[in-house]
Amino acid sequence: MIALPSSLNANLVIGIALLVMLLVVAGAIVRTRSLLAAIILFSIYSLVSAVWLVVMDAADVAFTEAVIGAGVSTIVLLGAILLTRGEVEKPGWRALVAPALVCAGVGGLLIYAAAGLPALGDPASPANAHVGRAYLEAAPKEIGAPNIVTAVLASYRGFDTLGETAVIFAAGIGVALMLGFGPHASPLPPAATIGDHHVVLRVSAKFLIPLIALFALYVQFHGDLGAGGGFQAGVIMAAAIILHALVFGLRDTMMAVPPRLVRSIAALGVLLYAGVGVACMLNGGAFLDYDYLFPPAFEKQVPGWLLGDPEHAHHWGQHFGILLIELGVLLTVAATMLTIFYGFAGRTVEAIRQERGA
Amino acid sequence: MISFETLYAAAPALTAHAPVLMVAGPLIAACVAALSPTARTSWMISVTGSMFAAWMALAITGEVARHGAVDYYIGGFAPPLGIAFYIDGLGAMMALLVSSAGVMASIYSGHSLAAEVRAEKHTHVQAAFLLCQAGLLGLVSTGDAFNAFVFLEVSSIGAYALVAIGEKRDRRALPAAFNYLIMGTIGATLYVIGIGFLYAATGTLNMADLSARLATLGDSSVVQAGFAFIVVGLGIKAAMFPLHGWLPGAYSFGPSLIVIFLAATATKTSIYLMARFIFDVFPDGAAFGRNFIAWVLAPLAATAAIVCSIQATFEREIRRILAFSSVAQVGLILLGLSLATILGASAGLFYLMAHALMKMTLFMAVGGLAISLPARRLDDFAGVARDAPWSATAFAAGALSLAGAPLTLGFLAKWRLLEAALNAGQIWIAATVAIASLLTLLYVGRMLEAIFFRSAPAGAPRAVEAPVGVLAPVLVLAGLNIWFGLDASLPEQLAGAGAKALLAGAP
Amino acid sequence: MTSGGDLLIFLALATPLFAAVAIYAVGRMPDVRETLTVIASIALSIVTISMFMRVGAGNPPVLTVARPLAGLEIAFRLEPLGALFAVMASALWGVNSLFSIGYMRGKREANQTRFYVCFAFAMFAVMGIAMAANLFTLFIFYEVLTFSTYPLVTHAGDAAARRAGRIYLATLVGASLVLFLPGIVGVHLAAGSTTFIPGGLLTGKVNVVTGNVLLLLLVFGAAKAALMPLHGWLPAAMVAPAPVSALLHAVAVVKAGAFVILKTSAYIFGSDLISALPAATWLLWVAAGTIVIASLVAMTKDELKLRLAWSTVGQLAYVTSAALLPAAAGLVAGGLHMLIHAFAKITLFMCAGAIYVATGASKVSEMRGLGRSMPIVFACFLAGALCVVGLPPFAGMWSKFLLITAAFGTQTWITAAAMIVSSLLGLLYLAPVAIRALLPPAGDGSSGGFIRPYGAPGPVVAALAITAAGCVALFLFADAVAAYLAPIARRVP
Amino acid sequence: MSFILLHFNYVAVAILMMAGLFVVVSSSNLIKRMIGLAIFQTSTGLLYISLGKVSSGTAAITVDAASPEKQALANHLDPAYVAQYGVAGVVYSNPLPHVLILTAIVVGVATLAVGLAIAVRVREAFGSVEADEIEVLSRLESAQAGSQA
Repeated sequence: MIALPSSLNANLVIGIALLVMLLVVAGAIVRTRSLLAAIILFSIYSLVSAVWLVVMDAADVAFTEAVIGAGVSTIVLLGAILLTRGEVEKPGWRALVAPALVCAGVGGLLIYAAAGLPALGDPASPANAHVGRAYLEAAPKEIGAPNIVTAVLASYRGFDTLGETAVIFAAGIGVALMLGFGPHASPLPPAATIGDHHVVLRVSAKFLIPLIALFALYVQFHGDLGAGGGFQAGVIMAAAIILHALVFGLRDTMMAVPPRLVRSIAALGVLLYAGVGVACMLNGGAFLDYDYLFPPAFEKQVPGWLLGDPEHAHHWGQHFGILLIELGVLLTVAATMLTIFYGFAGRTVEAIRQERGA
Repeated sequence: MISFETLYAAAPALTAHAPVLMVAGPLIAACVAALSPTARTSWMISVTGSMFAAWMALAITGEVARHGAVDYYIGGFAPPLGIAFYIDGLGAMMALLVSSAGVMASIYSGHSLAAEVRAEKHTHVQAAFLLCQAGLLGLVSTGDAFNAFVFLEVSSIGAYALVAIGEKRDRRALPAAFNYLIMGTIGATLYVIGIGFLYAATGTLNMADLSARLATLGDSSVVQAGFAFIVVGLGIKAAMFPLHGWLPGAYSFGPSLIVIFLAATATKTSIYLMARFIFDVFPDGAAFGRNFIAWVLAPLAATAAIVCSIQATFEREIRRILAFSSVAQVGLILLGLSLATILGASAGLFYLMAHALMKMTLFMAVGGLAISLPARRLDDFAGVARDAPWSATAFAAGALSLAGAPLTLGFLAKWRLLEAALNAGQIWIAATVAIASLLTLLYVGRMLEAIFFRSAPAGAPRAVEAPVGVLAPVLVLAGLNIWFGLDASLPEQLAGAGAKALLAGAP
Repeated sequence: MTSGGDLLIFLALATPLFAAVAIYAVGRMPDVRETLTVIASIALSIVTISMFMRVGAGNPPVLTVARPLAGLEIAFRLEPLGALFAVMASALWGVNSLFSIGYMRGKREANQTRFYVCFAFAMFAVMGIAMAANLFTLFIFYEVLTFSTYPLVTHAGDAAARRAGRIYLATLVGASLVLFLPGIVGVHLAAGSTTFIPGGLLTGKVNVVTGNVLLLLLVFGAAKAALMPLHGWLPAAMVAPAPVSALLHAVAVVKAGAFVILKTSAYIFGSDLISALPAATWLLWVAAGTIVIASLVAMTKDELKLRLAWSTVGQLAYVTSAALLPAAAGLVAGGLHMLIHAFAKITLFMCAGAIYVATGASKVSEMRGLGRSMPIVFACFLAGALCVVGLPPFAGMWSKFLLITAAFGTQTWITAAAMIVSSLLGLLYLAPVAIRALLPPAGDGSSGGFIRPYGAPGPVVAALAITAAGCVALFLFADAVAAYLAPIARRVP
Repeated sequence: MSFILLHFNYVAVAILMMAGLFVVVSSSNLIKRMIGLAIFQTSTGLLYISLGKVSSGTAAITVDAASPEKQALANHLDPAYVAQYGVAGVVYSNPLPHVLILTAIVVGVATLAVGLAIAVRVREAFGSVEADEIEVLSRLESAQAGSQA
């Protein structure tokens, strides 16, 4: 057993306390029969876990969990219950036997494995000693981005991130295919009348939206220095537009940012990302090898002081590569989040209209 | 005789990048398809993208045959830090299979999609299809365990939505797709948990590195649990009995484009990944691996082969018959692999290819008939052979192959499976194969009897022969079923190379 | 490629296949259709006879068609046994066609075109079986034969026929897939190929255990030979019309089964290996049991065709026994018996058909005195019956003589005893049918109720007379046939 | 005691996963099932992050070795510990699990969106989001298909 540095104990206690909260929330989600309550509890669950992630030094993940788990997921879930209604009925205990057995099996296996896992925080565990440590040592030299998570995400495992962007793109396509077309998804719902009375809301929204967009850009470009990056920025950017839709009505937003355009932007984002990869290839490197993003002859012309590090003019390609692909991620994520929002919100308007008509 | 080595050789510069181009090609094509203005252009892009991938797969296969396994370091980072592609004989075989299935499906979709999905959605449908294809191709070429998960999801998310749009014909597509999504996601998540445990035990995600490090570790609860989670997770994705619940619905109600593609590739790629883990990543020393094969994998596979064949016999809807048959055939493929000999693995892989070919033929032929015939049940297809003789003939070729009639690829596949089982001294596996073949004959007989020998009831809607664009790929595939039945040297070499790659050290 | 031998093989396969297509095409014109059938059978006979000659001259035709997997070929190569089988089947196809024309028209059967098409297909399969150069090719055509005869068995289309068809398919296909195919795969695995080699492919390549298993798989897997307990399909298939029974019993199906067993024994195992395998002895017991039981059951059957069917079960077991005797001489006797029994049994079935079409009588008890009105038919029946029993001057005597001699020679008492007992029983259940019919009718003689005014149709009588004559003719030429077959009993040099 | 404390994370994560999985497989309501799925996926992330935690580590954002932040971080740590497990004098937590889980979270939300979209269409097509009711309607449809002929 390793010697425990004193600071761990504080962290440990906070972590355990947060985990207990998570357990309580999860238990409440299992028990509740109200869907709305379940969704709110899920949102809380995400937020608490984001806090826990900060305690665990996973700032980037915490940020993402907060904007995606507590933000986007909650919005989508709320949209979904608006469109489906219905409450959960309590199933008889017989219906719970098989699920309980399945879960007990999985849980038993997990706990069996947990006994063999290294202690929390063990710096010598295989997980922390092998590749993870190698990144910490190599990334500052090879990539140059201070945020190692970004360096790994965008460069070492840039291909994973390309796949992930493709997943998001696929989700956008999926939601569009389900909800984005057809008679139920009229692209131009009637102008909302509710917002007209709320002058304060409108004015403050007009003020806030550019600020949110600006913050998104900050998160975007600050990604290789601190927590943040294309995903978080994309979601925040989408949030700005969603706010617009909430305050000024979906119709106005759809006029300003048409769904078709949004879907195209999602595709363009992935295209940009993959294009960077192909560009590297055309210049003689491997796919996504940003060192070859620019032709060597071109790169030689760049003065080393431009990046403040005469030794590593080399990083120029890595910097711009990461910047470009993060831009691709931003475009795809923002556009997809909007597509999803449009899909659910467009249906919502339709559903409400039907409800009133009926 | 077609020699494996003489397969296409591309320019060296292209061959060097072929592994990643094979994945990036369809991915880029997906974006372009989504951006394209009309349904027709998106179809052309889809065909082009798939063909490009197939071209690259062919180049890789040739390269692997000439020089052995291909490595490709993405981003220029050597593993275990970077993500590396690793394509050996097995990966090349799978890549060729997936990409050729993609070409066939995309050509076929030109006419079939119009009957099944509104034209405004076509650009997105083609985009999702291409993403699905890119995902599967990435899955079979990556050498990184976590990267495999990402590509599994790239392919799955597209597939879920594509199955769901089958609702235009049959609203039951929606719950089926939802079920597919839930099961698929549970499977993928279990896989991730398993990878997490392996990572905890070894600190790496690269499969080759994992294998090397696992060999130095003893059995630990973490490794065992990791193995269990990976196998169960992939088992769900591979529709391994009894985790196959999602498959019949998804295959029955989805639109033809995705169903033919999934039927030919989706479960197969998961089987591929599972085989990778069982035979490559977990070293032979891990005793529980052997026990697992002997006491869990083989019995379950045998049960699937028997039970699901029986279920198929009692189904009434033609696509459900084919779907249950798929689960049964997955069992046979796994039986071959579970022999854990070169002969067994190569028989299993041979069967895998044969099954992809015949199921694709069958689903395509049924899809072609369904364009004009709003029918689902077997009885509705009574006497179709008279109205649509070409489609019916193609169906018959696929069905005979499925039943293992001599002179078809299916027969050779069964032959090889039997041979491998007997060679390994596993009489009970040979017996299972024989009995499953007999059961297959029952439901194939039912289908052929309805289509060829029964006459349509008076007043029933009549089928019209499928359009040429649909018929051409179907007939090509039907012809291949027969051609390979007479000269199976090509699939045999692919399977042989795959098996050798899979069981590098085994007898 | 030498001297056109491959062309002969091609013709032997193409003639029936082409005939099937042509018959289907002209199905609406019965006269053309039936002329075509007869012409095809004559053409095929010419082809098979010239092949027969070539084999006799030591220049067998050879043809390789395809090689799907390494060591797995679709190839043809004639040898004496196959040549004999091919000639026999093609000749009997002609005779049976003649008979069918009379019978089918006389009975005004439905779906006649389908009958002729399937018949031609079955001949195609038989040619493939006879000429196959290896077990794999043989298996393919063996299955084609099963499926092409299935519509014939269910010809009547009623519930009983469908039930019989189900039993037929289930037994034959089931045995093929579960026993025969694994057996072939096993042979392939043990020897690296499935080619028929004089003296035995497996000689020196398998141990006793494997050899036992393979022998059991192959002998039971060839379920068309109707060895008990896989004999049930044969009596069940009696619901089919008489020409089909003739096809099943004499021309194609059961003969294919017997042929496969002979061929497997001669060319896959070889008599040396057979003598060394205990399974051969077990199988001899089974065959002996089959012989006796089948004869006993046959005695209890009043339905004539059923009685004949059980007789076939017994007679086939003779061939099986012959193939499994630990002496090479048994093979020649078995081949001869296959040929002679074919002629005898087709005569009997055609007689049964003639009686049925003329009088509607199908039970033995209804036939008393009928012989007075149809003397030729019953005389031929008697000839066939005595040939089966094995009395001179009918060819059956020779094959039985050789068989029993071989059994005594190898001290296989059980087989010898079973054959003798069954011959006596045969005398009791077959001969009386004809004799009683030829005797004056009992009592009022009311049983002679003809449903056709002029007795059996001409072609029917002509056909059965030809085969009955064949039974006598073979008595004279049996020696020549035995000499022709002698090479198959050769041992490994 | 310390063993339990230092493995509490894993046990908690296991329970959370079980809770999520239980909701997925036991609920009949499609929306509730998606919530369960989301919990199941999120808790997988917690497992990975637990694995990557290094005692007294800091988030994997490199700090200048001479900066006051670094001094503050290193001050109360055992120098031997830092020398052995630190990089350039600072102990960081493992960044790799963070990267993986970022990806997993995004995949999770993608699945959630598609799943909910399908659920909405299910409701439009069947008038219900209860799996058992849909099951009954589907069965009925299959049976009707059987009796039409």
